[in-house]
Amino acid sequence: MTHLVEMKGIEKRFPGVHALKAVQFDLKPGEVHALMGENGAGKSTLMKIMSGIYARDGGEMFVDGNPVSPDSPRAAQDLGIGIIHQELSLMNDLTAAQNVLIGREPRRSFGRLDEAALNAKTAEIFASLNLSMDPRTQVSTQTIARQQLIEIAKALSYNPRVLIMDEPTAALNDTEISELFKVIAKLRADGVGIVYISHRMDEIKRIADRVTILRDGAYIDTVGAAETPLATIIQLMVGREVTQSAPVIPDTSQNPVALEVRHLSRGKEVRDVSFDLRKGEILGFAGLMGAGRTEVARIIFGADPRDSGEILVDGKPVNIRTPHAAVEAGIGYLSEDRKHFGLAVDMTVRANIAMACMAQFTSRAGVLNETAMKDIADKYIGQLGIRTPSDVQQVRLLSGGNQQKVVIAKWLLRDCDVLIFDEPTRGIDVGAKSEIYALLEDLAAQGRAIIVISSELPEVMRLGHRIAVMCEGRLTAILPGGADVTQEQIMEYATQRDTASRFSEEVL
Amino acid sequence: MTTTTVDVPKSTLSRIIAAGTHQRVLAFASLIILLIGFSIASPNFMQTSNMLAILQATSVNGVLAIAVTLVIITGGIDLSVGTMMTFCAVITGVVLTYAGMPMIFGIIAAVLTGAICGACSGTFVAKMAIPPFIATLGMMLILKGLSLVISGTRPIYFNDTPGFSEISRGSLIGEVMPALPIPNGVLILFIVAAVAAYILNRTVLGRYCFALGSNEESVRLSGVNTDRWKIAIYALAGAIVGIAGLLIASRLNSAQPALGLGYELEAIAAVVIGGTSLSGGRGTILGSLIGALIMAVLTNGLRVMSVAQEWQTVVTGAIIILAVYADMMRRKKSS
Amino acid sequence: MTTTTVDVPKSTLSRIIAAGTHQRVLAFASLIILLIGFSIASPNFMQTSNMLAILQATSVNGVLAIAVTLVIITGGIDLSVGTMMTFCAVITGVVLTYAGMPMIFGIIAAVLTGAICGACSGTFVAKMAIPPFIATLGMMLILKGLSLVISGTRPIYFNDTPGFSEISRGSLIGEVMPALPIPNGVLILFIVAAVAAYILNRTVLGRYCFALGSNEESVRLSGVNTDRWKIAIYALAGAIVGIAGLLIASRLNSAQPALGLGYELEAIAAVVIGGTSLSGGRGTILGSLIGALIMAVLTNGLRVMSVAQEWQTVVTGAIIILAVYADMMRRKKSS
Amino acid sequence: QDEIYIPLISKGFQHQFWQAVKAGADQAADEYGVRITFEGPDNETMVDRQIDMLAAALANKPAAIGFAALDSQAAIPLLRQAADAGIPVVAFDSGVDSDIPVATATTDNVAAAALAADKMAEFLGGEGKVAVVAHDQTSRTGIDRRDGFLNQMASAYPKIEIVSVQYGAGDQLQSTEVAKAILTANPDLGGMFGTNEGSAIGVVNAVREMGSEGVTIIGYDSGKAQTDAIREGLMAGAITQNPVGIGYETVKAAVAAMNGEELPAIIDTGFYYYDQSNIDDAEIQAVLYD
Ligand SMILES: Nc1ncnc2c1ncn2[C@@H]1O[C@H](COP(=O)(O)OP(=O)(O)OP(=O)(O)O)[C@@H](O)[C@H]1O
Ligand SMILES: Nc1ncnc2c1ncn2[C@@H]1O[C@H](COP(=O)(O)OP(=O)(O)OP(=O)(O)O)[C@@H](O)[C@H]1O
Ligand SMILES: [Mg+2]
Ligand SMILES: [Mg+2]
Repeated sequence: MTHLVEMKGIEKRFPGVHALKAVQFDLKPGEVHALMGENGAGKSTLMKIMSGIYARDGGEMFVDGNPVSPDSPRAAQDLGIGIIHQELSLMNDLTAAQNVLIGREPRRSFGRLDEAALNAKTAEIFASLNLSMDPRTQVSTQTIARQQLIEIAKALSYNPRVLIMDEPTAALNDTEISELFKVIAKLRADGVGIVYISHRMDEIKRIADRVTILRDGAYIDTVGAAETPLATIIQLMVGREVTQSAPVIPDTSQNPVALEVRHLSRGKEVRDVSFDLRKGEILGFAGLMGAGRTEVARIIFGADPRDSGEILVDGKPVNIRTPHAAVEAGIGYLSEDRKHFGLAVDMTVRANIAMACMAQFTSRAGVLNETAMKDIADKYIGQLGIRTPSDVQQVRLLSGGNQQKVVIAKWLLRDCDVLIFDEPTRGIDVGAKSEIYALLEDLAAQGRAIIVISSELPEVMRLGHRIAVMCEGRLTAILPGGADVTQEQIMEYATQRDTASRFSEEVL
Repeated sequence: MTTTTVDVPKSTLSRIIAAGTHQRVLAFASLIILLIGFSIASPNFMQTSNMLAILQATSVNGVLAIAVTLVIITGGIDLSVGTMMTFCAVITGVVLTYAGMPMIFGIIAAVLTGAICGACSGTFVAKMAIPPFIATLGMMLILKGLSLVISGTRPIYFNDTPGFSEISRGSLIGEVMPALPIPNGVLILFIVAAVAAYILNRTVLGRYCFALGSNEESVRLSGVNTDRWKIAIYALAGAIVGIAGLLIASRLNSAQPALGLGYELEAIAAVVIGGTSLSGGRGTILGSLIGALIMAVLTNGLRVMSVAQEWQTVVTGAIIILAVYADMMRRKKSS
Repeated sequence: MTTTTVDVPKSTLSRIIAAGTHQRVLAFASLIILLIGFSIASPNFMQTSNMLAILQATSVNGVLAIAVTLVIITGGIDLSVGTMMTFCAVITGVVLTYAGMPMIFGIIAAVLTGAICGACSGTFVAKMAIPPFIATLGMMLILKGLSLVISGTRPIYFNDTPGFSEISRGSLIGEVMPALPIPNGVLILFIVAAVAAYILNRTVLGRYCFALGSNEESVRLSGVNTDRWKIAIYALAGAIVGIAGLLIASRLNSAQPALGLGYELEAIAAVVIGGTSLSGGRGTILGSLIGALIMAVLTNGLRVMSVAQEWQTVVTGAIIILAVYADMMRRKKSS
Repeated sequence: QDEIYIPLISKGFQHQFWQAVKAGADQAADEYGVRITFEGPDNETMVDRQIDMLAAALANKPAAIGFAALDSQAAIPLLRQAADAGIPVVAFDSGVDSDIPVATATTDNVAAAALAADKMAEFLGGEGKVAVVAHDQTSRTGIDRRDGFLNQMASAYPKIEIVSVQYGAGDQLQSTEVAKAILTANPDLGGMFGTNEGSAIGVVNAVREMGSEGVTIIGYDSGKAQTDAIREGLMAGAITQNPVGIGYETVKAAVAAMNGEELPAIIDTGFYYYDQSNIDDAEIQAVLYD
């Protein structure tokens, strides 16, 4: 049968990086073809070549058997190729609808916009995604999860024949993911070819037909998804076996309390949240999208003001109004949004890793000790397997997962007594994930108190010694971790809405 | 994707307002406070004639501020508006006085000249990837020089075109309502503002202004011909500058070739005071108008109070900072 | 986690250079082309005395450009440098001439005044969240007025402080090497540039300049006291402006209270011509220095060629655009 | 309010010349017991800013107005408004092309610059190369002084060659750079004329910094730097107007007009040439400022 898209011998070089080495890839109509590989393997680069953003250095590409070289996103669109990028690139000041239909606004005479039609059309697309969002909401007010959904809606609005999804679910929750999979199933039935990139291994089994594996920029193999065990795929990706150490939950109930949060409130987002965190403990935070977990963390960290409530560190009340004060008090926070809140992407890997600890590398006269910084950066590059030509590479040139590792390195270096990790493994490959889990467990064993917020339930359950569940700004439960808890239990609390909002829902 | 709590009606309303103006205009309060303050400080301030003088003084800077607003929303800047205004006035002078054509040609010449100059800046920015600051700085100097060359470093008077000075000085409204002799210049300012606001909020061009300022790369990746739109936006801004050229020429009944330098800073200041962000993506015409009014009221009020000139400058600086500070506070509270 | 392909030695070298200067300075080529062009056009251009005159002409604007570079790298802008320079000169005049103190106090006064003024701007920007454009526009006006008030709108002469005019006009180098009578003003410019470049590339303060300009929010969320650093950067820029104040006062042997407006635009232009981005996060001192030199060479060259004034302006505008365009092209090619 | 208020709208404010005019006006205001304000735009191109100042001044219902027009036509509607309201207008520094002003207190800049040309020619012995550093290309005073000088040279001294006319905006530093470029381009320059204080001092600075010799400098206006240069012998001489007199006569005429007295159309406040020989004369000292 003819391939929708076929790529052969694709080559791509960046300064200092041979990103793709004679890679081949093909896509049939109506299939979901997963593209797998470690962070920095070259997945996004290959897809950017397919969608006309990068020019290839060598190789051939065919659409419907005809040789093509899309030289712009527009040209790729004309070939029916659409892409959902790994990094969000929305126009923050515009509304959701204005973003979705940018460049294709319904017009009236003289270039006048038909805003009503614009919103209606977008509402339709949102409805097909089962997404409840006012098309008129401004994008910048939305969490990244919801922004990701807008990106998906935007890509769908082109009615592409080939849809590339580069880690669409990294920011999503299980419920949103299953909605997305329904959409994918529908598209597949319509004969659309889908390239699917994800580091969530379970998803591969759920939706992929075939899997192509890249390693170090080289093509490894293409296998059937159904007949290949996950372990084999992982081994092909990583080139070695990944051992999943079984989690051990230490007894921390006698440890002193490191962080105490009392009746924290802020508007509708956070309502009367109280919990304790002991030294040596990892507290997982679960909840649906917009449950308020990020907001709780930001308030504790002083990034957002609170309406009321108290925070105690080591039993003493602290008045934290700025992140600076928080860090001084021994609290660190890794943001869920690395691009906006985690990294200075134009700066080097080294500078970013050192950012939270500059004092450590500064002489009394204020002169920087670059050698010490380099040593530290190299240490973390090795430890976390950050794929970069050197420690002075600009972070923006790294692959998404490697950027995330840089943020993690920054906070590991800072070594705070209380560490809050918000979606720490977003976009990180399986191999690296288990390394990071081990690191977090190490830190806890050393007596650090850790909060892990994650939208991946298995991750929360894997790491959390206890699991806090939030719903609509309220802390609905703190459950025991490990084998004592099931996904169903967590979901029950995560959807335990209070009567007031249920009532208002019914009225509307 | 589960349904989440839906927003209450109140916020829907505010969202509609926000969508219309893209940002609430808070500078308005500062303007009112200034007006009240000056009325108390000086009995002569609140006369109709003085209010008209303030409006008249706002007209040129207001129109320039509107032009600059469009460019700033795209994330650019336009330093050439002052000398471009002069250049348009000089061309009008050439058409009307040197060539002796009828007035309408002079008007067309001004607007067209502005649009062409704007398109040039736009081309430098879009096609040659020159930073807007440099492209328009270059244009500023080029147009300044050309104004002097073309006019022979002499003012061009419009004495041969009776009625030309009516463009700004006459009062159509005053003819209908003698009690309210609002000069045409002010009327034109408000018409330009209304049209610009309409374009900004209701047309594709306006949409791309905001989009380009928000995330140009993403607009480009969506397959929009960003270069073409950028040139169009700069050209539109240029055409509006052409109108400012007409206004000032009419007000002075002459094209003053040396005038213009420094006007760009004042126009940009009005825009920023009005709440438009220099990093692009956000801004309102109404805000810029209010910004221009704040500057005019401030200057006029201090003069009417007979504050010594050196202190006028000090106080103006301080009040600009305070007004914007008050704004920031109110904006913070309201969010 | 395997290691990735290792880069070849050649690019390592270029990367080290890039890391040192944070960006290759390409404006240099434009400067050379200009120098060659003017030498051919006018036989008098390439004399030692004229080269010294160009350097001397660069000194004040160069120092201002260095100050502005720091602020622009943080993503801000400083419109107040021109009038702040004057203000510092006036304060020096008060200390030396009115109070009759020894010269060293005048020097300290200038630098300290600049630092304090800068810290004020910095506080407005950091603590009061006022956009840098407005905060420094306000300061510009305030300082302009205060210079006039303090000096009584009269120049303050330094006739009672013999040696004061040597700060800029004397030549320490010339005393050692009579063949190369480089004025002290130029020497000071290069020292300031070297120190600023060191601070920018080798100290925490410099690191935070770039970091703030790259992504302020992420720096804040790294637990850095961004407010304090921002104020420090503005204060440092102010101190450098104080040095410019000394240079100009020494060169004119007087503090001219009315001077200063317009110098900010020239300084910013030098910075942008030198390849520093107005959106922050990138920039070099060397670039700004070359930018200032390009402007000085251009002005001097056209004057030496006796080009008519109005055409000088036109040509300057065109060459600035071309120089930056050539830069963009070269930068594109090299990347 | 029974206080008599007379606003003076001038062409400038920060420059020494205008401050001296202000001083004269203040002096007259004291003597006649009136209150004055003195305002002017930042530079002499800002015609419309001056009009705004005039409008604000009229809002205060003044007894009379003093006005130094940047462009005499542009202000006519407002001046007419003043005349209609019975507010007498006294022009100063340069005239207004209209019959509205009751009097004009002014210097004949063309004649003054011609005198500068005569003196320059005298120093050069009637031949040589001369350059002009002017303060403005478009303002009335800039044009009058430049053209007064150039025309006199052209008509009376055919052997003197004008090699360059450039403009330094009256800014001392900029004028210095302009003059240095001129000196570079013309190593055999015989003389230079600076058309106002800033320009003249710029020329002096340039000659000092370049160490040029044999350049005769003629300046315009006064100010300490300029009088010092003359005493030192660096500057041959300068033209001075009588700025204090202009200010004084303007207010005096305004008061007289207010009281309905007859006034001469032109009050010529005169100009003088001064050099080392007469700088300390009482007559000259009276019109110098520093
Ligand atoms: N513009 C660029 N300049 C230099 N290097 C680049 C650039 N883009 C990508 N690279 C490098 O190419 C390699 C492949 O990157 P790519 O983004 O394709 O990885 P990926 O497989 O998508 O990884 P991830 O799972 O982390 O998203 C990485 O080593 C990355 O650092
Ligand atoms: N349905 C929604 N509509 C509008 N805003 C929402 C919605 N859901 C969440 N938000 C916004 O999200 C914020 C609270 O969510 P927060 O980011 O703290 O939740 P989270 O549990 O971390 O979820 P996420 O998985 O999205 O990060 C609030 O500021 C709220 O405005
Ligand atoms: Mg990727
Ligand atoms: Mg979150």
